[in-house]
Amino acid sequence: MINKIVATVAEALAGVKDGSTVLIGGFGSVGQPDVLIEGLIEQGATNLTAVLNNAGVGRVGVARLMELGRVRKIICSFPRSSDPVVFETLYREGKIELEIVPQGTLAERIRAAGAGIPAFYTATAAGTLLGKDKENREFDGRQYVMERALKGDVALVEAWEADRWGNLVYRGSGANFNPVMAMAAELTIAQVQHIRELGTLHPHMIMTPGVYVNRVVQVDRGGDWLKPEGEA
Amino acid sequence: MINKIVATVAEALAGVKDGSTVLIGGFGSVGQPDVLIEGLIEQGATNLTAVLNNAGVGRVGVARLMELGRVRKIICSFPRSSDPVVFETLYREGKIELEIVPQGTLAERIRAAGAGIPAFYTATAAGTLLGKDKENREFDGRQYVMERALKGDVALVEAWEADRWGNLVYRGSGANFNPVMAMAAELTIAQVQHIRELGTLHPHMIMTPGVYVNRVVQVDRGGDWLKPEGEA
Amino acid sequence: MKPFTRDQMAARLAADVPEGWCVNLGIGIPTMVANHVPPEREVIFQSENGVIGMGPAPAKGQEDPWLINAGKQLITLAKGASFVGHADSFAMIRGGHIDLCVLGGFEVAENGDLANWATSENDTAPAVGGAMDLAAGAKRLWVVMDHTTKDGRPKIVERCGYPLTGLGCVNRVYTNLAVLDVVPGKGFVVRDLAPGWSLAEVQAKSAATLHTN
Amino acid sequence: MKPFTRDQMAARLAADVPEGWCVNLGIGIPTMVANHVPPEREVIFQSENGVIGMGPAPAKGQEDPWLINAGKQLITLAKGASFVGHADSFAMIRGGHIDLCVLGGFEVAENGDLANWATSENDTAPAVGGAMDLAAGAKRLWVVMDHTTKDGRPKIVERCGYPLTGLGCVNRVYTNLAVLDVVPGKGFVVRDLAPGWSLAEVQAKSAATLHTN
Repeated sequence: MINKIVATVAEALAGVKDGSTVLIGGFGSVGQPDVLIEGLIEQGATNLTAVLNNAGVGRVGVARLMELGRVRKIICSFPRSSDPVVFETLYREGKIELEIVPQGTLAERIRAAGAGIPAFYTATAAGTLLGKDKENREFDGRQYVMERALKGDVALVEAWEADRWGNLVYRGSGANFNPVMAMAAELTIAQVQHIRELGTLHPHMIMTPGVYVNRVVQVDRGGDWLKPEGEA
Repeated sequence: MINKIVATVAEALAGVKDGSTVLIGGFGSVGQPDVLIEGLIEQGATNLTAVLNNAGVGRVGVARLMELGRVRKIICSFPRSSDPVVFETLYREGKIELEIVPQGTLAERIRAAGAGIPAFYTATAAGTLLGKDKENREFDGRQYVMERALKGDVALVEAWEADRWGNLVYRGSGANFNPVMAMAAELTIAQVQHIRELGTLHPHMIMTPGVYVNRVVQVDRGGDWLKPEGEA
Repeated sequence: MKPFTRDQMAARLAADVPEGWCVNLGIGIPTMVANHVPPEREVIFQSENGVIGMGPAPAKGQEDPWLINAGKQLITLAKGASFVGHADSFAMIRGGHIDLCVLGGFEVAENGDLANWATSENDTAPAVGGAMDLAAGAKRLWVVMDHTTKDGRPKIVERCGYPLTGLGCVNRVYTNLAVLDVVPGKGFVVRDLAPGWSLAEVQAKSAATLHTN
Repeated sequence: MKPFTRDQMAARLAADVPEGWCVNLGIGIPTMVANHVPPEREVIFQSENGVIGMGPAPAKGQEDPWLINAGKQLITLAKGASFVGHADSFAMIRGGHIDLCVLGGFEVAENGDLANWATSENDTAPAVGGAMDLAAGAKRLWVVMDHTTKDGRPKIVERCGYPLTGLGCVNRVYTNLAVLDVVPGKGFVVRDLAPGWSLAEVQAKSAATLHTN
C-alpha cells in the first residue's frame, strides 16, 4: 500500500542534508509551511540555500533559521517584508549571499526544473541590472534573457488536504509557489491541515498529484486557519 | 456586464481569416471541439495551418476540412489514426505540408506561446531526425534542442462548463490540449456543454480562467456526452 | 491649485479603465484604483499570487485568512473568481493576457522606460517582486505617482537615472499634476492637467518636454 | 521451446514493477502490463493525456466516454486519480517523475538507443506521438517487443538502423525469448531466458553480443 503519510514533523524532515537547496512555498502567510520550517530549525541541517519569495519576517520561521546561521544563500524576489531585520543585518554584515530573481522568473525557473527544461528565454529583466550578466538574445526583434532551471534538493510545501498517495488540494490563495516547488525537488515534504481517505478528493481539485510528493504530515495550525472553506 | 457567450456557432467563428493558424484542442474524441470544427467548415476560412495532436479521422471534422482543400499545413504529433485516409492521400499527393512535433514538445511550445516564452530547451528529440535541423546545445553535459513558441491566431477548445466570464471547467480527460491552446491564441473560442451562472463554478475547478477566452457557445453533442459526471 | 490627492489620482485612473479589462494593481496608490471602479462596471482584478477576480476588501469580521493579494492584504473574491499557482499566474502576466498593469514609479522616461525598484546600482538588497515581469508582460502599463519627489526633484525625465524595471514599457502616467501619454518616437503628451494647473507650471516640475498632441 | 506469448511478455514485465511506482504504458503489449499487476500491489498508471491513476478497463455498460487513455481506449479511474492538462502531463514526463515507461520497439541497440517510430528517413508521415518525450524523460525505460521481426530479422542490434526515438534511453528489454538489461559501457546482459531456450539459441537470433553478467 502506498502511504506517504508520516506521523511526526521530525520524521517528515529526516535526512535533510547540510548544503541542501530548500524550496519553501507560500506567499505572505498563506500557503507557508510554517510547521515544517520550525521542524527544519530543529532538524539541524545547515549551510542551506533557501529559495522563497521573501527573506523572512521578524525573528521566526525562515528569519530564525537565518539568524541561527544556517542559511548560506537566499534566492528570492522580495527581500523586504514588514520586518526584515534579520536578513538586513546579516546581509549588511556580509554573512548571507543574496540572489534577487523577478517573481515570475523565479516561479518559471522552478517550474522548468520540475518540467525537465534546462533553460528558457523571457523578456523579464531584459535591459535591466538583473539581466545584464545573463545571456541576451533577440527573437523576432525583441530582447530576451536566458534563465536556467532552479532545482531543489528539498521542497517544503503547505496544502489544505492530502491523501495517502500524497495528492494535494490547496485552499484560497494557498497554492502560489507550492505546486511548482513540489515538482522541482528531489524530496518534497508537505504539511497539510487535513488527511482525507483515498478517493475522496475530487480528481479535478488535486492541483499537485501525489507523484510529486514524498512525505505528508498533518499539522494543526489552529485558530482561523482551521475554519472550513468559505466560512470567514 | 462581461458576457462572452454568443448565441450561435456562426457567431462564435465570425471573423476567422484566411491564412490563420488554428489550434484545435482534444485528444481522441475527448475534449474535441467537434461542433466548432463543423462551424469552421461552414465559415469558409482557407489556407489554414491546423495545429492539433492527430491529423483527422475518416472524412469528418478536421479530415473534412482538409479534404475541402482548406488546410495548407498541419502541425501534429501523430498523423496516424484509426482512419487517416484523407490526410495520407493529400500528403502523398504533396497537397498538404506536415510538421511532426513530439507530443510533449507540441504542448510545451503552445504553453510557451501563451506564457510569453519565445523559446526553451528540451532533451526530447535530441540526437534524432526531429532534432537535427534545430539548434542543439549542451547543459550540464546533456544535449538539448531549442524549441520555439507556437502561437495561434485562433484556438478552438471544448469544455464541460462555462460562465459568462468565459471560465472553463473540463471533464474527465477532456482538458488535454485545451488549457494551453486557450492561452496561446489571439482569439479563443470555446464550445461547452453547459452554461452556469457566474459564481457557481468552484474557483479551484476552473482550469482555464475566462481571461483566456473570447467567445463561448453552448452546444448539445447529445447521447452519452451529456450524462452527468461520474455516471457511466 | 492643489495637486490631486492619492485618492484623486486613483480615481482619475479608474475612470479610464473600461469594462471587461483584466487589471493587475501594484502596491500603494495602484491598489486604491479598485475602490474607484463602480461595481456595475465589471473589471477583473488579477493578483500575482494567483487570484483572478478579486472583490472589495472584506467587511470587519468577515476576513478569510486564506485570501490575500500580492500586497498581502486580506481580500474577497468576486463572483467568477478562480485560482492558479504562481507559474500559471505569471504565465498570464508574461504572456500578455493582462490588459492593464498599474504600478508606482520612481521615474518614468520619455522613451517609456520605468524605474521603480532600486534607487542605485549599489542598493543593498533591492526588492523587485513581480514588477519586472509585469513591466515586460502586461499589454498596457500605466504608472501612478507624484509628479516630483518630496524634495521637488522631477520624476518625469528624459532618461531614467535609477536602475530600470523595464524598457519602453510605460504607456501612460497619472501624476498628482497631470495625465501624460507616452507616445513612441515623440515622448510625453499631455492628456489632462490637474484643475488650476497650467502647462507651464507642470512643465517646470518636469525634466522632459511635455507635448500637447 | 515456445517463445513467450504477448500476454506472457506483459506478465513477465509486470512481475518486476514494484509497488508505488508511477508507470506510463505505451500502446500495444505495454498496455497489457496493467492487467498483470495484482490489485493489492499499488502502482500508479499515468497516461499522456493527463490521467494520473488509471484503473482497470470498464465493465460492459459502465463506460464513461470522457475517460480515455493515450491509446484512446476507454478507462476507469483508480481511487486517488487526478487530471492535468497536456502541458502539465508532459512536464511530469519530461521532468523525470515517471518511474517507468514501457514502450514497444522496432530496434534496441546495445548502447541503449531506441528506434520505434519510423522505418526510414523517408517514411511518409511517421507518427511520433509522445514516444520521444517518454524516451527522453522517464526515469527508466523498458522496451517490450518480439526478439525478431516477423521475417526473422534481429531487433536486438549493435546500432539501430532505423531513425532513433531516443539516445541511450533503454534500461531493459523484455522480448518473447529473453529479458536483457542494457548496461552502460557493456551492452546487453541476460537476466532471463524464456523456458527451454538456451543462450546460444537466443544469441543466434540477436545482432549484438549477449553478455551473462
